[in-house]
Amino acid sequence: MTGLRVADTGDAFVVELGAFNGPLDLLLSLIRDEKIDVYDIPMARICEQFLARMHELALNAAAEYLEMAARLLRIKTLMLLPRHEGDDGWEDPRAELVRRLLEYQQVREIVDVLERMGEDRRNRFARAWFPALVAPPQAPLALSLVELLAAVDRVLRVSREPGLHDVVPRPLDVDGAIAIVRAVLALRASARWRDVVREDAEPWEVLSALLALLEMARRSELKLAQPRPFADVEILRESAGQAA
Amino acid sequence: MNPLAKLLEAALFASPRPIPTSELAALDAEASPAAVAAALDELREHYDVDGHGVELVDQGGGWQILTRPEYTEAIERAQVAMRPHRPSGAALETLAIVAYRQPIGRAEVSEIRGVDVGAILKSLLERGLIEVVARGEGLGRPLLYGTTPLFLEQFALRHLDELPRVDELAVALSQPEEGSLGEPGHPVASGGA
Amino acid sequence: MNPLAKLLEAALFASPRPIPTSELAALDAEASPAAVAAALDELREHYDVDGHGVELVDQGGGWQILTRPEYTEAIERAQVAMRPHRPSGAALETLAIVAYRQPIGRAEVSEIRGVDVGAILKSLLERGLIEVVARGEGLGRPLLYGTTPLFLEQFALRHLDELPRVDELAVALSQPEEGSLGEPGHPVASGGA
Repeated sequence: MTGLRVADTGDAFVVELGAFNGPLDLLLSLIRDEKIDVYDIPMARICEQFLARMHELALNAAAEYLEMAARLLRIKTLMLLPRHEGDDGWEDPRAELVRRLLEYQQVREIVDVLERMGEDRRNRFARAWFPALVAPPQAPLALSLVELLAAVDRVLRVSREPGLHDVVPRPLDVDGAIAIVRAVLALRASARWRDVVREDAEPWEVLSALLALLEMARRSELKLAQPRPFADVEILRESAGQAA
Repeated sequence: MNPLAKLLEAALFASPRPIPTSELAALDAEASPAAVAAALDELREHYDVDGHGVELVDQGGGWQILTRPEYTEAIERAQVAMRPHRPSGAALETLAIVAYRQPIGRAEVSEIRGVDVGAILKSLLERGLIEVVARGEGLGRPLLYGTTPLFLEQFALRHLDELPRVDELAVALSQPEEGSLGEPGHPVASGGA
Repeated sequence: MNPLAKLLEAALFASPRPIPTSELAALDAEASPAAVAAALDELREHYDVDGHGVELVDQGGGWQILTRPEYTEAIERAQVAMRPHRPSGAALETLAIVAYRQPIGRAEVSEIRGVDVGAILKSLLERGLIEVVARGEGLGRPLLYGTTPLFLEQFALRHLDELPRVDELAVALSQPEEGSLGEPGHPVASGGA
C-alpha cells in the first residue's frame, strides 16, 4: 500500500482525511501518476483505477467518492455509444469532468501559494502581551438611523417565511409542571406519565412535564424507572434520606 | 545589538506574560547567566538611550517590554479621534432585531438571521449598544438582550417609541439617504463606546 | 528617534493586530500623512539597521511589529510562545475558493471541491477567517461568504490583489469565462443584497 497514515481504529474516514481532500483530489493524483493527458482521459482505465483506489483506501462508504465513481462509469458508457463520422453535434461526455478537474487544479495551485505565505507568517510572532493600561485602539462606529431601518426592512423581507413574526412560542412552564408532579407524588408513592400529563396536553405542556421529571430526578426528588424495554416509565417518590 | 540581545527582544515581544531570567536563559543553551544579564542590560539601555516608545522592565515575576506611560493617553485618545467605522450589515441587522424584539435571546436572534450571532452580540455588548436585561424562562435560563441608553443616544432617539413601527417602515425609508451622516437633525454617532 | 516615531512604536507594540495607516495618523492630530509615513520609515529602518529581534511589516491591512523568522525556533523550543497550527488541506482549498470567488455560497464551494464544505465553513467562520458578507438571491436566500482582514493577516497579504491572478497560474482554462475562478474578489462592504 501507499505510505498513508492509517489510524489505529481503522476508521475509513480518518484514512481519507489523511490522504485526499476529496474525490477530485484522488482523480487528479491518478491522472498525474498515470501521466494521463487531462484533455483526453481514457475513461475505461481511469474508472478501473479509481474504483481500485477507492477499495484499497476503504472509501467505499464515502458518498462523495461513490458519486464520483458513478459519474465516471456513466461517462465511460457514453463514450462507448457509436457515433457517426463527421457528426458535428457530438459533445465529448468528458467535457464537464475536464472543466472541473482544471478548475480544481487551479484551486490546488492557489493552495500552494497560501501554504507558502501562511508558513512565512507562522514563522513570526506578533505581540502577545496586553499591557493592562493600553487597550488596542478600536474605531468608533458610524451609526445612522436610516441604515438601521434598512436593516430592519432586510430582516423582515428575509424572514417573512414560516411565521417568524406571527407566532409567539408559548414559554415552557417547568415550575408549574414540577408543582403538579409534587402534588401527585404527595398522594402516592409511585405514578405514571399519564398521571402527570393530561390526555389532551399541548406540546408545551408535554415538554414542560418531561423537563420537570428530568429536573426532579436530577435533584433526587424522584426516581425514574423502566422495568423492561418499552414498558411505561414509573415515577417513584424518593424518600428524603436516599437523596444522593 | 548583540545576537543574544536580539533573541531576547524577540522572545519578550512574543511572550504573553513576563519571563523570569531563568527561562530567558533557556532560549540559548550556550549563553551563561552573565551573558544573559549583560544582554538584558544592553537591551534596556538601548531602549532608554536611543529613545524608544517602549521600555524593558523587571516586574510581575519577570522581564517584559512595555509601552512607556507617556504614550498611554495618546493611544487611548486615538480611539475617540479615529475615523468612525461603518458597522457591517450583519451587525446592523442584529442590532435591529434586538431593538424591535427586546428582550430577546441569542437563540432567537440567530434563528431570525439564519446564522449564529454569538460573536456579533458580544461585540455589540462591548460597544455598549446592547446589554443583558433579563434571563429567559426555561432550560438554562438564557440571557436576554435589550438596547442601552447609549443606543438611543447614538441614533438620536429620545425613546424607543420613536423608532418607526414596522408598518411605517416604508415611509421612514423613503427619506433621503444623504442625511445619514453628520447633518443637523440627523442621528450621528461619534465617540467610542 | 523622533517623537512621532516613538509614539507610533508604542501604539504598534500595544496592538496584537495590524493597525491601518489612517488609524496611526489619528494618534497625533497635528501630524501630516507625510510625517506619519516618514516616521514609519524611520522606525522600519531603525529596526533593520540597528539590528533588532523584531521588524516592522505592512501586511494584513495595516502595520504590525513581528519577530524575525530566525528566532522562531528558539522561542518555540523554550515554550515562550507557540506557533499556530498549520491549516488542513481541506481548509486551505476552501479558503482559496472563497478568496477568489467571494461572495460565494456553500453549495458553490462544495461543487468546486467535490465534497460538502458545511463543517469546514463553520470552522473557518469560528476562526474569523471568513464571514458572511451577503445573502444570495433565490431559494432560501443562501448565506454568501467572503474573507476577513484576519485572513489577510494570517497569510501575510496586504490586499487580496497580492494573490496571483488566475492568468498567472500554470493551469490555463479553455473557457475562462465559464469555469475559471475569476480574480481574487474584493471583500463586500456590507450585507444585504
